[in-house]
Amino acid sequence: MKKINFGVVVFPGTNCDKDTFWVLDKVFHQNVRAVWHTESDLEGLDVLVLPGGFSYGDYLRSGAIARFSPVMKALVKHAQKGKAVLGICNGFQILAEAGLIKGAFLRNKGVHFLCREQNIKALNKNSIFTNQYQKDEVAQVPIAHGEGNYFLNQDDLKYTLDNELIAFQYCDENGLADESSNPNGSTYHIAGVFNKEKNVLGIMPHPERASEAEMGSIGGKKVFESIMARI
Amino acid sequence: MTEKKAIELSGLSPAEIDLARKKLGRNLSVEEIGMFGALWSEHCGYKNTKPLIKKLPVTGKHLLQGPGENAGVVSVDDYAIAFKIESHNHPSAVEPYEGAATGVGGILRDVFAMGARPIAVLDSLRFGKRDSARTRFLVGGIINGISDYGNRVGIPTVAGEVVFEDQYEGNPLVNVMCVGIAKKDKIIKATAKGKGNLLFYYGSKTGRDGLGGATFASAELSSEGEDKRPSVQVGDAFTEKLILEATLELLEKKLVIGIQDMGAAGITSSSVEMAGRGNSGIEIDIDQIPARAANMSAYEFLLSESQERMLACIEPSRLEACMEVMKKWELDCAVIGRVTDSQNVVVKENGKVLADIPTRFLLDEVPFYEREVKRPAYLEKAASIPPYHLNKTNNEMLKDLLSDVNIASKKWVYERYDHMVQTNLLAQPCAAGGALLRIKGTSKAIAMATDGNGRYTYLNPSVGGMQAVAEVARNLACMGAETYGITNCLNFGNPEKSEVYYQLAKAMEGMGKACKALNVPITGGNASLYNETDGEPILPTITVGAVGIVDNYKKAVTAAFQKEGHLVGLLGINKEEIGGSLYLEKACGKIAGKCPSLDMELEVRLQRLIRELISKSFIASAQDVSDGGLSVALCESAILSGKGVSIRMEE
Amino acid sequence: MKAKIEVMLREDIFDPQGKTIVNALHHMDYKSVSNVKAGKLFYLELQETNKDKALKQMEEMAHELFANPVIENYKIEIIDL
Amino acid sequence: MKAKIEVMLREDIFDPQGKTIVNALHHMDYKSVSNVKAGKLFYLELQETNKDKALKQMEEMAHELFANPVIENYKIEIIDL
Repeated sequence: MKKINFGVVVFPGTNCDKDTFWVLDKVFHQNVRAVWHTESDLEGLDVLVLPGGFSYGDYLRSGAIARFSPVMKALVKHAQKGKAVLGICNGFQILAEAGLIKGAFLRNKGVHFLCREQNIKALNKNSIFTNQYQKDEVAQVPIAHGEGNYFLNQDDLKYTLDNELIAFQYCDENGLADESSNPNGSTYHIAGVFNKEKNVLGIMPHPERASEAEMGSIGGKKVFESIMARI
Repeated sequence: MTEKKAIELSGLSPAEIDLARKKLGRNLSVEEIGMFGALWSEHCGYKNTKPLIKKLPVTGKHLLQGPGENAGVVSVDDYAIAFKIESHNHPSAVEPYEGAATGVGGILRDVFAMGARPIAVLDSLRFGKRDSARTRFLVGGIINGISDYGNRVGIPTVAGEVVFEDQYEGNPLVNVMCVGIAKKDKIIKATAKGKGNLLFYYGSKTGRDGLGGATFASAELSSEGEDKRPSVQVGDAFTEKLILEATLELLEKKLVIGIQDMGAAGITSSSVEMAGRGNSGIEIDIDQIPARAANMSAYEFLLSESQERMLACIEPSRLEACMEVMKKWELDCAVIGRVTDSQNVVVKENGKVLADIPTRFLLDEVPFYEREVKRPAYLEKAASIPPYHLNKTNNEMLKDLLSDVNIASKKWVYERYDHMVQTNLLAQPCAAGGALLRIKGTSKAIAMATDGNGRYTYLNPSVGGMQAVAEVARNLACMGAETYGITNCLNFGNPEKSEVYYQLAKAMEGMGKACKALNVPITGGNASLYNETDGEPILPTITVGAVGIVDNYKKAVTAAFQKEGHLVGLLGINKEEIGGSLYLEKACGKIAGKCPSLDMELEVRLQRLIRELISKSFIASAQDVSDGGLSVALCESAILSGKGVSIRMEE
Repeated sequence: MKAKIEVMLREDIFDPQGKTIVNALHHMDYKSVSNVKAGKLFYLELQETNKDKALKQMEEMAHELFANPVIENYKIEIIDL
Repeated sequence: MKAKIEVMLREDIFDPQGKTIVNALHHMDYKSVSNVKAGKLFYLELQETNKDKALKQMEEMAHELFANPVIENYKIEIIDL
C-alpha cells in the first residue's frame, strides 16, 4: 500500500499533535513527521495537518499569533501548489486568521468551553477530505472548543454557498441541522469548510478523536481514509 | 522589611524563633526568618501532622517511590505511574479562578518534575450552601480556572467530585490530583548533589506573586476583611505547557541530575529540599535570578511564589545543551547558584552573605507538635437520629435525591473540561466511579478516582477515614482494577483545638488501617489545616486519590446496565444504616446518626471478588453503592444505559 | 510614549458575552442596564517618540494582530508622548 | 445614557497575555514596543438619566461583577447622558 507523507505542524501551545501523530502512524500506518513552527522547508510532504490545541495559549484570539510563525509562509506555498492542508480546531482558527479560509471565530454562544460528542453531516463529498462519506451521511465526531462560533458575513456566506464550500454541518442524529443541534452558534451551522480549490479544509470537530472504536466514536475515520484514497 | 514584620509574616511562634537563634548562635537575618517561616510552615514542614504521618503504611509490591519526593510512583511492567493530590483551598477562597488554576499548575509540575508526562487531572471540589451568592461566585471561578488551565496545557480532567455541604461555606476545598506516566528508567529524583554542579533556574521570571503564600496556605481566613494577600499567584498555562515539554526534553537527553518545581515558598523550598535530598550544601546568588518586577528585595526573591518556574541541578558541562533547549521553547533561564560541600544553605546578594543555615537543621529539625486530643462533644448528640416526619412518598423522596446537586449528573462540570485530549480516556466521565485511561501500545489501562466523605468523618472520624479509602478502592475494583497506590489530602480545621486534632488523628488512623487491610501503600499527599471561618471548622475531610491497573481493558466494565434480561445482584450485606446519609440529611435537615460500619476484612474479599468476576467476564457492569444508597445506585445504572430495572425487595 | 488600543466587535455581530452579562446584572437587580458590549483593551509602551511614526506603527499592529478586521473594529489613542 | 468601564489588572499582578503579545510583536519586528498590558472594556447602555445615580450604580456593578477587586482595578466614564 503506497504511504502518504504527512507533516503534523507543532506550534508552542499545540496539544493534539501527539494524538494526530498516533492515529496517522499507528491506526492508518502512514509516514508522519512533526514539523516545528520555525521550519520552512516542507519538501516531500504530501499533506500538512494543523492539529488542535491552544497555540500561544490562545491569547488575544485563537490562532491570532500562530499565523505569524515562519512555517505559515511555507504552508501557504504548499497550499498554492494544490497540496492538501487539514486544519483541525485550533488549526482551523489559524487558517482563518491567516486568510487561507474565509471567516473568523467568536466566543461560543453558551460562552463556556464545550467538550462533548457531536453529530455532523457531510454536505460535499467531492474533495480530498470527504470522498469516502455518502452525501448527507451523519457522523459522530467530538468537539472541544471555547471559541468555535464560526462567523461569515453575508457576502462570504453567499460565496461559500455558491461554490459549495461547506464540508460539514452540525446536526442531530437524524441529520437535522438547526439551532438546537448547533453547539456554538456558527453561521449556517458550519462545522467544516473548504477554500475555493477544496485542497484546504478547516474543521472544528476532532476526527483524530473519532478514528478508533474504543474511543467511543468512529465518525472521523473517513476524513483520513478519504485523503488516503485520493493522494 | 523590619525583623518584627518578618517574624509576624513568618507565622513562627516565639519558641520556634528562639530554637533557630540558639542553633545558629546568633540573631536571624530578615531573609533567614522568611526561610524558616516557609520551611517550618504546616504546608512544607507538616509540623502538626508529621507524628501521625509516620504511622501510615508506605510499602507495597507495586511501589517504586514512596513519600518524600515530588510525587509518589507505582510501576506496571516497564512503566512508572507518578501521581499525587494537593490542596489549594485558601488561595481559591480569596481568588477562585487563579487559586484553582495555580492549583492545577502546581500539581502538574510535581508530576512532570519526576520525569513523567501528565496524562490526567482529577478535581475534588467542595462548596458551601447550595444557593448562596458566594457559592455561585466560587463555583464559577474555580471551575473556569481548572478548565482554562487544564485545557490550555492539554491535560484532560477526567474524574473527580463536586460536593455541596453547608459547613464548607467559608472554606471551599479545591483538591487537585494529577497522574503521569513514564518508562521506569526515566523517573528522576529531586536532588542537588555534586560539588560545583549548577542550580539551573528556568521558566517564568520572578515577581512578587503570592508573597507569604506558604505561611498563608495554613492561615485561618476571617470572614469580615478577608485576609487578602497583597499579590495573588497568577497562572500562565501557556508557559506551563512550554516548561512541561522543555523538562521532558531535558530528561530525554539526560542533561540533569535532579529537578524540582518551585511550589509554595518558591526558590527557598525547592533549593533547600533538593539540597537536603542530596545531603549537600548550596549557594544561591540573588543577583542572577531573572526578575519581572523592579528592585525586588532578597526576601521577596526567596519567598516569591511566581508560577511556572523550575529548578534543576546540572553538571557545568551540560549548561550549553540546557540553554539550547530553553531557547527552542523560548523560556527564560539562568544559573542562580551551585552545589557546595558546606552542608549549609548560603544566600548571597552582590557578594554579601544574607543567610547561612545548616541544610539538615532547616529540613529535619522542624519542630512538630503532638497536640492534645479531646473527643468532640458533638459526637454524642450527632449519633442519635432526631425525630423526623417524612411527608413525602418514596417516589418523591427518590426524585429529591436524584435531583440533588450532590447526586445529579456532573455533565455541567466535565463538559467544560477537554476530557478527551491525549485520546486515552476509555469511557465518558459519568460512566463509572472513576476514569480508565489506556496505556497506548499495550492491553493495560490505568484506573483512577478520588473520594472523600466529610459527613461520615464528622460522625465518626476513624470509620470516616477508613470509608474514604475503601470507597475509592471499591470504585477502581468496579472497573476491574486492583489499587496500586493511594495519595491523600487532609482538609481539617485548626489543629491547635483539641477536638479538631482528635478528628485529624482518628481519621488518619482509620485511613492507615484501611490501607493496611487492602495492602495498599500511601505514597504521599498534603495537609491543609486551619480551614475555619470565625472559629467554625469545616467538615473533617480526607480526600483520597487512588491509581490502579486493569490488565486487559477490553474486559473493563462501567456502571451502565448492558442488556435487557440481565440479572441484577447485590454483593455485600445491606444493613439498616441511614446514619450520615443524604436521605437523612434531607429528611431531618442535619448530618446525624451513626456512621455506617465498615468490615475491612469483608471489604477486601468483596473487592477481590468483583475484580475476578470482571476479569472472567461473568458480569457486564458494576457500581458501588455510595451517596444516595441502593435506590440511587440502581437509578444511575439505569439512566446511563437508557434501560429500566425491576427489583424485588424481599430477595 | 504611552498609547491605548480599544478593540470592539462590529455592530452587526452578536456578542454572547455581552448578553450573559446583562442577564447576570438583571439577576443582581440592576434592572436599568439595557445593553452591554464586551471588548478588549491594550495599553502599550513604545520607545518611539515621533507621534506620526508611532501612530502608523500602531495602525499596522492593530490591523495585523490586535484586531481581526472580519469581526472587529479598533480605536487608537496616544495618551502621552 | 451611555457609559464605559475599563478593567485592568493591578500593577503588581502578573499579566501573561501581555507578555505573550509583546513577544509576538517583537517576532513581527515591532521592536519599539516595550510593554503591553491587556485588559477588558465594557460599553453600557442604561435607562438611568440622573448622572450621580448612574455613577453610583456603576460603581457597585463594577465592584461586584465587572472587576475582581482582588486582582483588578476599574475606571468608569460617562460618555453621554
